[in-house]
Amino acid sequence: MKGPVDLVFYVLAAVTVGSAILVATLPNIIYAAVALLFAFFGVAGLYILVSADFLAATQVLVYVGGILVLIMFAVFLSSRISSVELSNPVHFRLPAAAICLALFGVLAHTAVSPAFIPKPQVTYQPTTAEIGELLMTRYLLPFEVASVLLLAALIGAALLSRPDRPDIPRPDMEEP
Amino acid sequence: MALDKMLVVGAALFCCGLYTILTRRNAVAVLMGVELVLNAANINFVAFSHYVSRMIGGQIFAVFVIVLAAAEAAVALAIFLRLFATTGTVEVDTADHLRG
Amino acid sequence: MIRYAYIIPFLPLAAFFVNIAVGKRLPRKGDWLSIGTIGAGLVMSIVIFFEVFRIYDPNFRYHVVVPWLSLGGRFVIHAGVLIDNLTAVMLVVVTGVSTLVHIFSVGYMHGDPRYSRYFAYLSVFSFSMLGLVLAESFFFIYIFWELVGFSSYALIGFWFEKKSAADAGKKAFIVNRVGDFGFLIGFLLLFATTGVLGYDEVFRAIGEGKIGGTLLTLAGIGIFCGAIGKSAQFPLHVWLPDAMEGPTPVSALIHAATMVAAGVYLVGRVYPIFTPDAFLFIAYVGLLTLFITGTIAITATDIKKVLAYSTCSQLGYMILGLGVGGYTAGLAHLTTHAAFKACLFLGSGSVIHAVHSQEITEMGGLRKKMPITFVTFLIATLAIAGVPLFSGFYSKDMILGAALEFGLKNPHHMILFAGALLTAGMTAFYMFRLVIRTFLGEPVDRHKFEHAHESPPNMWVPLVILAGLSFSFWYSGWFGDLVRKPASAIPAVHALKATPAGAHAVSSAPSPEGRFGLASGLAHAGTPKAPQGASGHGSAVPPAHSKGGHGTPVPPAGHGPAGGHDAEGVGPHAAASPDAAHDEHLAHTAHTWAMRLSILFAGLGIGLAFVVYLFGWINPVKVASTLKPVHTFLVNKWYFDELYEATAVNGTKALSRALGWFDLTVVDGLVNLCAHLGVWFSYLTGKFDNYVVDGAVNGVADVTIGSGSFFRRFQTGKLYHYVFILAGGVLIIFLVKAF
Amino acid sequence: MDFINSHILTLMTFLPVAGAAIILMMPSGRDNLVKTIAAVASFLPVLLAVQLWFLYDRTVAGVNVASQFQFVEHYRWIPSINVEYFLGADGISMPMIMLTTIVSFLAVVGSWGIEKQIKGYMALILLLETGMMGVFCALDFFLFYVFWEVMLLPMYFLIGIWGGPRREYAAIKFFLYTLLGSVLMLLVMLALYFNTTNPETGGHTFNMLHYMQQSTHNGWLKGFDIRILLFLGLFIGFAIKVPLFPFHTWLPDAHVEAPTAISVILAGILLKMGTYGLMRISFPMFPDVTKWFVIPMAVLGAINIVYGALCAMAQSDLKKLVAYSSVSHMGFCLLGMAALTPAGMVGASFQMFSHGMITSMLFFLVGVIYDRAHHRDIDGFGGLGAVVPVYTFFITVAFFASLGLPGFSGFVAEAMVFIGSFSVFRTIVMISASGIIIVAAFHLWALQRVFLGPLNPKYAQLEEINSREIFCLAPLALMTLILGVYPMPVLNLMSASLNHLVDVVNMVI
Repeated sequence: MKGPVDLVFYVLAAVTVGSAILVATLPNIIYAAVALLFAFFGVAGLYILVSADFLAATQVLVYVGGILVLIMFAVFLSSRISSVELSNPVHFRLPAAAICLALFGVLAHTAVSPAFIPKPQVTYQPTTAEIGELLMTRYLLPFEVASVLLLAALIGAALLSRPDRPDIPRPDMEEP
Repeated sequence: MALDKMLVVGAALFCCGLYTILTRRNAVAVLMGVELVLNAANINFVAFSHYVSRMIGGQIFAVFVIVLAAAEAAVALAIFLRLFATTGTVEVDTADHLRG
Repeated sequence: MIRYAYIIPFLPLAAFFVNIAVGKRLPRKGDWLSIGTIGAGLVMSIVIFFEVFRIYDPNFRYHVVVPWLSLGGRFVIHAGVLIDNLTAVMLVVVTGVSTLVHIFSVGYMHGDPRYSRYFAYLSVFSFSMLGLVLAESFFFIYIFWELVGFSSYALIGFWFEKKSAADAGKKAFIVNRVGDFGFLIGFLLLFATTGVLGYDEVFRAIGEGKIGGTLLTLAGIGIFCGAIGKSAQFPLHVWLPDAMEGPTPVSALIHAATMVAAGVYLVGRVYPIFTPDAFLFIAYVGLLTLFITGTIAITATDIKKVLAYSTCSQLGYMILGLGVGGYTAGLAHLTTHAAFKACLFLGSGSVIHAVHSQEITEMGGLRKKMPITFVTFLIATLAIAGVPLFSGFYSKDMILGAALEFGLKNPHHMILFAGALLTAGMTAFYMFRLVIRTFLGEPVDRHKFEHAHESPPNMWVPLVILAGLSFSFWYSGWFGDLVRKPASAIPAVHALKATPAGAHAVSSAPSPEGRFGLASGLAHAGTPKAPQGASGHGSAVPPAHSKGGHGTPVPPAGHGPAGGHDAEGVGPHAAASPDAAHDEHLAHTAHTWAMRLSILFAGLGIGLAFVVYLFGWINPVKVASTLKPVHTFLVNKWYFDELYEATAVNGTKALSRALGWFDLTVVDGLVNLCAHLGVWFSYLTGKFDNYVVDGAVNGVADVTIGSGSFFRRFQTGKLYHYVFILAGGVLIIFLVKAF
Repeated sequence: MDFINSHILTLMTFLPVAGAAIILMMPSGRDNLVKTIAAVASFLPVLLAVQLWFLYDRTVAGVNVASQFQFVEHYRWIPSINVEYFLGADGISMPMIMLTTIVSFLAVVGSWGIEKQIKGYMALILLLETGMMGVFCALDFFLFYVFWEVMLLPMYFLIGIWGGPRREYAAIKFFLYTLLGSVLMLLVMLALYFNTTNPETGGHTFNMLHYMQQSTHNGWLKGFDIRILLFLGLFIGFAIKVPLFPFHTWLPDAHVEAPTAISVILAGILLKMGTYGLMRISFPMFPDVTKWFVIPMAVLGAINIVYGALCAMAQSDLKKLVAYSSVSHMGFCLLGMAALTPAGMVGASFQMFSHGMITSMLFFLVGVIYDRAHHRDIDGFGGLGAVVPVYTFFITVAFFASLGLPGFSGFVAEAMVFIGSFSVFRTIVMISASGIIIVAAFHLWALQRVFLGPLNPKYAQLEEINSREIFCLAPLALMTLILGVYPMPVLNLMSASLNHLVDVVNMVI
């Protein structure tokens, strides 16, 4: 069923993959971050195509709103010395390119191989209620564990990023 | 809009993420690569859940991945800040004290 | 008394043990004990002799046996006593001479520090000699054979301080042992084939053909080797002259009368076992001995050495006599020789005792100082020279007769008679040389002459007795009758071209109680009576007893085993067959010619001696110088001593040194080599253990470290390296799964 | 009294070791007490031996017939591997038992001159006597082997500690050499053990008599060549002990370095172990192989005789000379045994007994002169005959007994060996008979260089032999003479059994 859905898919795919390539190749880190932004949006779009609307929403909310902002902060904080280091030094490119292309080739080959039998097309249905119900019933345990994990991460990140205060005995973070 | 195209896109994302991790010397950039790889995984989850199993288990899993990604990014960036505070740079290569 | 004959040897044995143990503490140091025991032996022997004499039967035989050693019946050795005419005579000879020598020794050995031990040794010698004479089996005669050898060793080496005496004793024993080795092989051969040891049993077994031909000849020669060793015959005669180192009475007893005669006695005792070839061997050994020692005696200057060589020579005569079939001749000569040679030795003993020197060159003219010794010495010399009327002539003439007869029958063996005749002349020559240089002529050494004195009675009495026994009337006649040649035990003897005729035993007037006195000596010389029955080999014909009626019935059957196939005429008198007549004629001519020739040669010898030494017409020194090489050759005793020294003695010593060295270095070396190999091998395993096993352990350690350091390089600390490897791993897994 | 009679062999074997135990408990200072205890401990077996002599029944021959053994003691010792404490005596071991008790007692008395650690010395010598007695009485191969090793150990220490200058070398050499032999024996023992089943118990057994029964049927040990192997193993083990030609070099060293009494025991008894072993074990168990191996044995015997005699002649040390003469005499034993005739076998066994007497006497005498002159070099002496007449008398008796003069037991043994073996090996015996000349030569030559000839001034004051030494020598000399004149008392002991043994080996029975 050629038509508008495939077209949208191809556009979204092109945006995602292109921005991903930009993230990998742009020397400047800031530009890379922006490219990442577009990549996240492309992925969210793909979710919608696959009727995973709740997921698209969380994607946009968490990834773009949360993680990307964090990265931006990190980039700005870590480049206090305004210098050319903002640029994103690159090394080890050749072997990395080789291994990535090889892996892409292999993965694509398996993806295309007829091992998977796709189900016939199903119309879109909203999934949020179902997800909410499932989270509270079958997947209650991972949900709770995830919340504990987030709490630990929260405390950990806060503890790690506190500025040094000599009066509070902190575990000795050994100088480099 | 078949399953195989979704998987190819996932693979492409995964490889770009991997390439970023391997080539970037800046810790934050490496983190970005990690995020790309996680998204690639999510695409696969969702694609399979949609095209193969007709159950939305895959999507729930993707949700959890996103949650974890957030936690992970937070902790990673805290470490990088601490690293930056102690060593003055964020380059991945300098933190190689744990070498053999 | 014959039943108690076995006691005779044990008397001296008892004296030996007593003297050895407590001899010193006995009164007169125990010499009376020895003399007493041997004297008792003499009395008993004489009684036995007359008992046997009264029976007057050539086949008299008293044989009693008791089992001595038995292994549960499967193997038995008997001990026993065998007395026949020969034994009776020998008993008297041995005990008689022994007693006289004992008496003589009292004077001669007076004042010797080991006086009692000397008499002990004399007693043990007498025991062994008597045992030898009485033995009835090869085993026991071998035992006494060696015991006699031991006692002669002890007596020769009596004054052992002198190295030469010790050497002489050792030499005597070893040379005797060489002879005994042959004797042992001989009687072992006999035992191995016949399974028995006693004389009669062996003779019977040979008769049954259990052993014969060359093996029997070998056994015979083996046993004769014993005689060669003991009677100092040709190859083994070297010990007798050296044996003169012993005291002179010892020489008189052992090396003149008894022991050396043991060999002749042995040949006589086992006469039937010898095959014709063995007889030839015996005859030629006898010839060689008498000739060689005869020549050496001519040049000897030591009085005892001359007598020693003359003994060897006379023994050669006896052996020759036995060899050529003159059984009675040989044994008669043994008996007569015992008497006059003992007299000569004791005479020389009294001379030495008086002059304290043995070299005849230093003596001379002693007849004035020592008349009795001179007279007895002269009588004995006349006897040995073979002058008629004396015992020597009687027995030596018999031997020459037998030799001539044998020669006539086997012309190619005429050398036997020729050699014997020539040496008879030589004997007369050197004996009279000795008498002249010692007693007649002018004294050479005034000092010694002054000191010379006649020996005390206990020394010259035995001399007189022995001299008395040197007259032929004692022996002529009865000896021939009693001691007859036993028939040979060999069944089918292939007679030589002319078997040594048996009719040799010249026996004159038979009757013992017949005419004694000088006449009989001459009478018998004249006409050999009717020849005895030809008891040639193999004939079972009993030796015909001489004619003339001495009345005692002579049992016809000879003891020899039946089965002689070519038995000539059976009846004692019926010498019917022409062969026997021819033999008788032959024997008759042989003896007359032998007698005439021997008187001629004896006369020549005596004359030559007087010419050379008394009248001085021929200067001995000039003769010696002209025949320089011969003279030195003879003076050095044909270089036998040197020959044996170089070959046998030094050979064995060198061989033993070589083996000693071989044993020490090679065999021991091998053992030590094993030890060193063991040590070296353990060193090797030590090293191996160090480097290889330990090395392996260290190797493992090194490998781990090496690999550790190798992989360490991968932990670069660079994050991207790890991710790269991670990705590489995933890729490889994918590829592996795919293909 | 009947307890003693029924356990006489055990008593005789273990009395000495009991004495040794008592000695070890003695305070060290009391030498005389130790010596007396040792003497008593070794004299009691002599009394028991006399008792044994009267109890022994001469008509019964018990070579391989269990019922015919006398003084049998048969108890289970190690049930798990069927080892039995099995003692017994027959014609083969009786003379050896008598010899052991007598010579050991005389050796103990003879070693009263030892000063160094007399306690240890006496204890070891008594232990040695137990070992020897055990070997001669044991009828169980395991027990035999145990006693064989027990006998070996004290010997090593006795030579090693109380010996002469090169004692360690000699002791080690002796020990290792004999051990090599016993290792071979051990291997054969195991082979036999695993191939025989005890008829009663059905399990494996060490009982020698069962081996002998098995030997009759030829299936045993899987064939003839295996049996040859086993026989040769045993033969080498025993040949070392005899000692036979190639394996004899330990003997001169051991003798030269051993103290007097020890070399008396070594020569007097230990050398007989080899020939006894052959008679007790090799011959009855492998009759067919024995018959096959007869010629080499005779040849070895002949070599021993002639080679030993010649080597003896080359020696300058008196003790080495006597040692080599022992080699020569033991050659006679082997020649006699190889003949497999009654006369030969009895001659060999009688030679073992008489040689035990004669060499003991010889070694005592050499010891006497060594104690006085402190050296044994033959050429160092000269003309001692005049100075020490009594000693000279004894050594003349010993030397003439040793060279086989009739009237001594040596001659009877040699004559019987010759008579027994001549019909079987004619040329070999002729060669061995030539040995008697060489034996006579070296004996007389030695006697002359030491005792005859001009007196060596150095020994003008040599002291005469004392009464203790005479006490040791006189019985030996007397027995040699008595057995030489009338050998039946000892021959009676052995003739029944040895005739039986000869029949067994000739496979007549």
